[in-house]
Amino acid sequence: MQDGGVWLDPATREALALSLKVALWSTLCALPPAVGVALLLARVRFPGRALLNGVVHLPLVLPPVATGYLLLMLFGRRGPVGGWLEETFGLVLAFRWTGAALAAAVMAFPLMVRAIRLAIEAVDPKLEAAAATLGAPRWAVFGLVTLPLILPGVLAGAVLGFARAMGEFGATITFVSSIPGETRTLPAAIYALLQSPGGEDAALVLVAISVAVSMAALLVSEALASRVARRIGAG
Amino acid sequence: MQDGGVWLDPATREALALSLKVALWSTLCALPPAVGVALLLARVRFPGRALLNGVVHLPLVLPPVATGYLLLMLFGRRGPVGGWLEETFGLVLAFRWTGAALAAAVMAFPLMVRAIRLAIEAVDPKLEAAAATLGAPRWAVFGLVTLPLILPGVLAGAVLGFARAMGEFGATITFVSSIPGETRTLPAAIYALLQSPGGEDAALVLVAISVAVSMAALLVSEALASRVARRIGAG
Amino acid sequence: MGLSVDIRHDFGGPGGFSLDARFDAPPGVTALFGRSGSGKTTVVNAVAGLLAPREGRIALDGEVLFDAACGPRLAPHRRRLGYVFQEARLFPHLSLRANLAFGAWFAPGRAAPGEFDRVVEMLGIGPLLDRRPGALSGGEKQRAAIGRALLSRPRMLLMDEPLAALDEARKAEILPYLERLRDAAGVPILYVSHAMAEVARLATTVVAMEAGRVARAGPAAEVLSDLEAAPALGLRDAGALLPGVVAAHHADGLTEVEVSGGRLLLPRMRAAPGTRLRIRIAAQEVILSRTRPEGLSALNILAGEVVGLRVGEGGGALVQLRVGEDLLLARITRRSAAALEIAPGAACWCVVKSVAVARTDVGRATG
Amino acid sequence: MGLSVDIRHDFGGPGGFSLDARFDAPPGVTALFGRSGSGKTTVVNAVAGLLAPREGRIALDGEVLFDAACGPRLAPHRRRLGYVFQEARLFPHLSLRANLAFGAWFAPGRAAPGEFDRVVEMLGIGPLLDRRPGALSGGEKQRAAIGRALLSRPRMLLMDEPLAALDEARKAEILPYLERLRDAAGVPILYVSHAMAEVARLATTVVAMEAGRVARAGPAAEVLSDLEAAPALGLRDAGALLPGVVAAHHADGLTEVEVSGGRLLLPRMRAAPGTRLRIRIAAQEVILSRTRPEGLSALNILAGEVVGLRVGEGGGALVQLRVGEDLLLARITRRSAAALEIAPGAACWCVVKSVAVARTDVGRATG
Amino acid sequence: APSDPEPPKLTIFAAASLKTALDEIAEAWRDRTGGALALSYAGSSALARQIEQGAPADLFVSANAAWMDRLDAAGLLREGSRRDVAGNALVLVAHRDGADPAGDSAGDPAPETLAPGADLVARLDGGRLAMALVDAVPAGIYGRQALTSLGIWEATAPHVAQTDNVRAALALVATGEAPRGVVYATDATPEPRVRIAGVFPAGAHDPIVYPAAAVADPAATPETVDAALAFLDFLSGPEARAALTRQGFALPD
Ligand SMILES: Nc1ncnc2c1ncn2[C@@H]1O[C@H](COP(=O)(O)OP(=O)(O)OP(=O)(O)O)[C@@H](O)[C@H]1O
Ligand SMILES: Nc1ncnc2c1ncn2[C@@H]1O[C@H](COP(=O)(O)OP(=O)(O)OP(=O)(O)O)[C@@H](O)[C@H]1O
Ligand code: MOO
Ligand SMILES: [Mg+2]
Ligand SMILES: [Mg+2]
Repeated sequence: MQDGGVWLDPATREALALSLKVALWSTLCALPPAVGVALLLARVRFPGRALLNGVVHLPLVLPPVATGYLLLMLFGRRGPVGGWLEETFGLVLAFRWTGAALAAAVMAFPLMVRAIRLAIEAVDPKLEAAAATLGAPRWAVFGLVTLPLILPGVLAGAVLGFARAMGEFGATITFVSSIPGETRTLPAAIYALLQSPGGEDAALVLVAISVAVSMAALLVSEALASRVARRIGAG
Repeated sequence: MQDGGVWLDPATREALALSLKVALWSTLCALPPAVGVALLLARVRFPGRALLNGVVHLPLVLPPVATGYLLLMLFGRRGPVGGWLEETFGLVLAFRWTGAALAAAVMAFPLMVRAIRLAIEAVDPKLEAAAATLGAPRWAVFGLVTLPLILPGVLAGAVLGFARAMGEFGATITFVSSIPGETRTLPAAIYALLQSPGGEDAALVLVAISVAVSMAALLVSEALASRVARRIGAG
Repeated sequence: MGLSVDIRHDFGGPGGFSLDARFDAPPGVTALFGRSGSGKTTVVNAVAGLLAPREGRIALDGEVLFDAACGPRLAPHRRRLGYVFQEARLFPHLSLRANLAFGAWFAPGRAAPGEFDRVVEMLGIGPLLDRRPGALSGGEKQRAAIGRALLSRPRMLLMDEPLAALDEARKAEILPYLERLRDAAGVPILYVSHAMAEVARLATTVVAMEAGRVARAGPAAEVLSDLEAAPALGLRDAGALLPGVVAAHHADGLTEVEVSGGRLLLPRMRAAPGTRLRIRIAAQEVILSRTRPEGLSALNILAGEVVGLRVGEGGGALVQLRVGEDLLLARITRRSAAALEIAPGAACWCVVKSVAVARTDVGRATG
Repeated sequence: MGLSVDIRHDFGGPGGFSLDARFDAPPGVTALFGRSGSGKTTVVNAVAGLLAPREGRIALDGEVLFDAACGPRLAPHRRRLGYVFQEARLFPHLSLRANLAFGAWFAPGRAAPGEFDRVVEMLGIGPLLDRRPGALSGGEKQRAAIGRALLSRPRMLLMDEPLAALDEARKAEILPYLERLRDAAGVPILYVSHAMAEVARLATTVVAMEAGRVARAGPAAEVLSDLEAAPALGLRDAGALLPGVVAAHHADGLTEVEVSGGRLLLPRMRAAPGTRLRIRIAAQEVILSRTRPEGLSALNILAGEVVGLRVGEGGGALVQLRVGEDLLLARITRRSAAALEIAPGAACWCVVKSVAVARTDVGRATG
Repeated sequence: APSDPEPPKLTIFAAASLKTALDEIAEAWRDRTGGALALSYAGSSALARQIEQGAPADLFVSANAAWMDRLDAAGLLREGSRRDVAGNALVLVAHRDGADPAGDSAGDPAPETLAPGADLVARLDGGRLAMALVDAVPAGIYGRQALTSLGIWEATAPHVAQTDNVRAALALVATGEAPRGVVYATDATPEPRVRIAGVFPAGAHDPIVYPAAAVADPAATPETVDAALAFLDFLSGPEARAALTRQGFALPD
């Protein structure tokens, strides 16, 4: 850190940019499957439903390090899924930012699913029935009625997921390490600073940046949500 | 670990019991304030609302270690809050399971608040208005109408919180360290095992236990939730 | 005494609506009458405290409930008004029984013994008490909502089209109960309805609204027999209110009622001789004749004198007649009016079928 | 052809309800009539595909929509039935305009040009198009729900008390539209209503339900003039349907209609001479006389012959008369029946006021 | 050599406790060779496992010989490249009360050398002894060895508060939460809120060494291998040794 403050410190900027990229991508990519799983759990009774529910919650229950370890075993280059992905699609997750996004997505997934599921369960099925009588096939009922009505929940899920992804550390560093510019997110940088003598002050600066970013995301999401709510509510 | 398997290993049993105690207490104690904060955020427009919202989300955004540090600073024996608590109520959090519960509660808090808030926002204010015209004062409207209607959300929040508390590790170990029988929860034990070469198998056993417990909690909560939903819904 | 409303409010948004309503509702039943979208529910919401008007004042029995300028803005639960909403608004998580009991938990004093059972019986919802609202039919929900408001022991009832979803038979069971409430218990009622029969039977005061404004307000008997008000209330529904006293019950199932202009034979009613009634005679059910008609199945023939005549569009005419001391309305064709030479001062016989006066048209007179 | 329903279903729970309904609804308007809780909405839901009955079969125009045993269970959106729900069920997140357009997005073919505007105009919701349902009055919501179903170009309409929340004037604007739909567009309608006037005007078929069972079903003219069916339909609402043809319009605002038993003068109506009509004559608005009455304001006096007599409780009697080729009902007191010596075969004059036949009582005849 | 046209970029997996020193050394390496370095700091266990899973690391610097041994046994290290690059010492630290925030150690009592049988518990004054996890994290393992060899582990164990890393143990003492802690000298020296209260006699625990090695990657280009070996040499060179010393590390014999 030379003169000019942390804002100019390229390593910090790199970590911040990476964190944002990872959090955004993980949120965006996890959202559609989260909606799908939430729909499944909220609406469909099928064998294995309890199991799916359990698996979704796993990353919450396990210490992040354990989740990271499992990810490493599965999605590592030598892991069964990771190997297959690399062979079939040429998609490498291990030690890439894509892997960090995967880890963040996995950790955020249960939060998203819960929020969206709650919203789905609050939708009046009578409205969906009304849409069906008007000739709307299932996908249209979902897209035109259910989805707009659960938008606040989806948004809440996205915010929770984004915040969690911004803060994700244990699973990420265990899975994809902390490689500058590739997988060294803000939390990993904070960790590294906290591990070295005299790093606390620099760590505090990173914490502040991280808090500021998430606050901004929160504010934006709240504004969006209240707009959506106004549309649905009193209208 | 002697012969007889982990089930008989007293250290494991101790960690499991402690994890359960910590998770239960943290969930129970965090739930009422979570409901309160969710109500505030969902229903009241006041200056500082955005700030409160941000503070609530902080533990999600920060790496757990950072949260642990903050807790240590505030609630440690020499911390401003910790010292006051000890002087005034004789309540010591440092190195006690109570501190672990606090850490778990803090980490779980944003998840609870979000779930409950979503549920509150889904309550039809017309029903609350109807209750008021029937003579119910505010607290009664809350207790007799709002609360029962948001019960699924409160339950979802509790489950999320419990699961998160079962998995909490970083903030806990930083705040109250890992003292066998007092603050050494399952995740701490899992972490310890994963640190040493060859500890993986034993760690997997603990992971399995942890998963089993949380699955059980999930199943119970789902059963409860579907009962509540049946009462509210088609009835 | 009674309810006094004087409020102004605007809804923003596209095609915004603005309300400017001022009327006094003395004790008894005040009917808010008006077309869809004329602002009836908005007024009731303001009285209940669910909407704070931009401007104005609402008082009940001398107590100011709301004053936009400076006065109090009593919270809804302190107003103790039993509100039957246009949509039932039952609590979905509570059984019907708990829904009905809800208001009583907060009402001061104790319920009259047997009140719960009486209301449940009257509404015919006894077998449904352990169900949740989600498992009720539309009309059942509406009945439950009426019961819930009644059982909250309110000092005033606000009823927004409470009987719209119900069949005639059920209405005929509920109306007398509301009458007893009005007369015996002295609970004032603000009653929104599109059904003139209900309004005429219950209302002591009529407030007709048009596009957010009060078009006509006054005592029911006066407004309903007013030639000028008839178009606002709907011609088909025009009809005067005659006060009467039960004179005798006859063996063949008819009840004789004395009105100022003579005696009417009406379908049997459960009311002791001497009971004071008010009878709605729909204008379209009165036949006029210059000579006393004979041999008709209609039993009631009253002598009257034409007071006013209003010729409307579409071949119809509304005739106002004095019958004894009261006013009667008759709706006839312009052709008949010409043929019979109907003009103010003309003497006429008014033919009213006994059965045309339906049970729902006969109410107990107030006080 | 038409709708054929034959279903059984049970709701569990306290005071459980069981449905056993079987009826055929030929093209035209089929009125489902019955007291609150008799199972009307349940039947409509089953037809719409929102409820799968435990047992039975539903077919429309020969196509099986549902067969519990083995056949198809067509999804609601494949049935293309426009359902106006008892509660409006508008989409809260969409503007009124989008709500109205919703069905059209999925309907095959193209809308008739100007259809949207016509429906909006008829329902009087033009100024509200940009609002969301949350900002509408009860009646406005209901009108929007009607519009939404109409604009989905359904092959059948299911209407569950669509006009209950509306004022008479508004009803009078909507009913002719439904008639045109029935006649010109040939869209069959399953119509739930408590209001006999609506039923009588629209229905070609009447299905009366009682406690989950079909008490009486048949062509409207037949059921409504049936002495036996009258109690089930409600005595106050009894009244026969007379087919007629517009003969002439008179300068004084009356329209002359030829019925099989003579000519009736009715309030002017917009229908070219030659138009076939059906006119509901409410039983309680018919006065009988053994001699031809003179000098009455009532212009319509038809000769008839008593066919049947049904003496009810409470001093009333229902008389069925043949007037020309058609049947008429008259409700008179027992005392009058005795005085006039009413008995099968007796010749009678039937007095019907012109204005007693309200505009809503006159409908176009089917086909 | 600085004249090389484009030296390959090296990825180094290193124990987090080496961060300050290694950052400094990396800077020097860049200045010297122009070669880029990516340093991934994390726990030694996580890094070792990642290397097992094919992580793109060219070099591994561990805080723990056991994990290096495991990689060695698995044949994941370049033959002959392993060497110890630094050492460390274990110290007993005490919380320094607010009096001297500057961290001037002048007023501190001189550190004692802990003798066998020393009554550590008495010095805790009812508080806790902060250590890293005693059977998982290197600093904790060494500490336990030391106390055991002094014969006071049994007595002290019930009073130990274990943390997931040695820095967290230090934080407990620094905040005054725990009166005493066992940490590395490298952590203790720069922390003003603690003072070194005791040192352990030689031989009380295994020597604390930081082994480094080049990772065996059959796909690696010869240039990369050369650069990795060159960096290893640089790590043992005078510049690196100076940096390590500045951060309080001992140097391997
Ligand atoms: N989900 C349910 N569970 C149990 N009973 C039900 C359920 N839904 C309806 N019922 C009962 O079935 C009966 C018929 O209901 P339905 O809604 O068909 O009546 P309806 O004829 O439409 O009455 P209304 O005129 O009041 O709307 C009612 O007694 C009702 O209580
Ligand atoms: N929140 C709102 N925002 C804008 N306009 C509103 C709002 N609520 C009601 N309105 C409008 O105010 C007018 C009066 O509404 P109100 O509900 O009082 O009518 P109403 O007389 O009760 O009608 P109905 O008989 O149809 O129930 C309507 O035109 C309605 O569209
Ligand atoms: O550098 Mo370590 O492996 O976290 O003690
Ligand atoms: Mg209204
Ligand atoms: Mg119904």
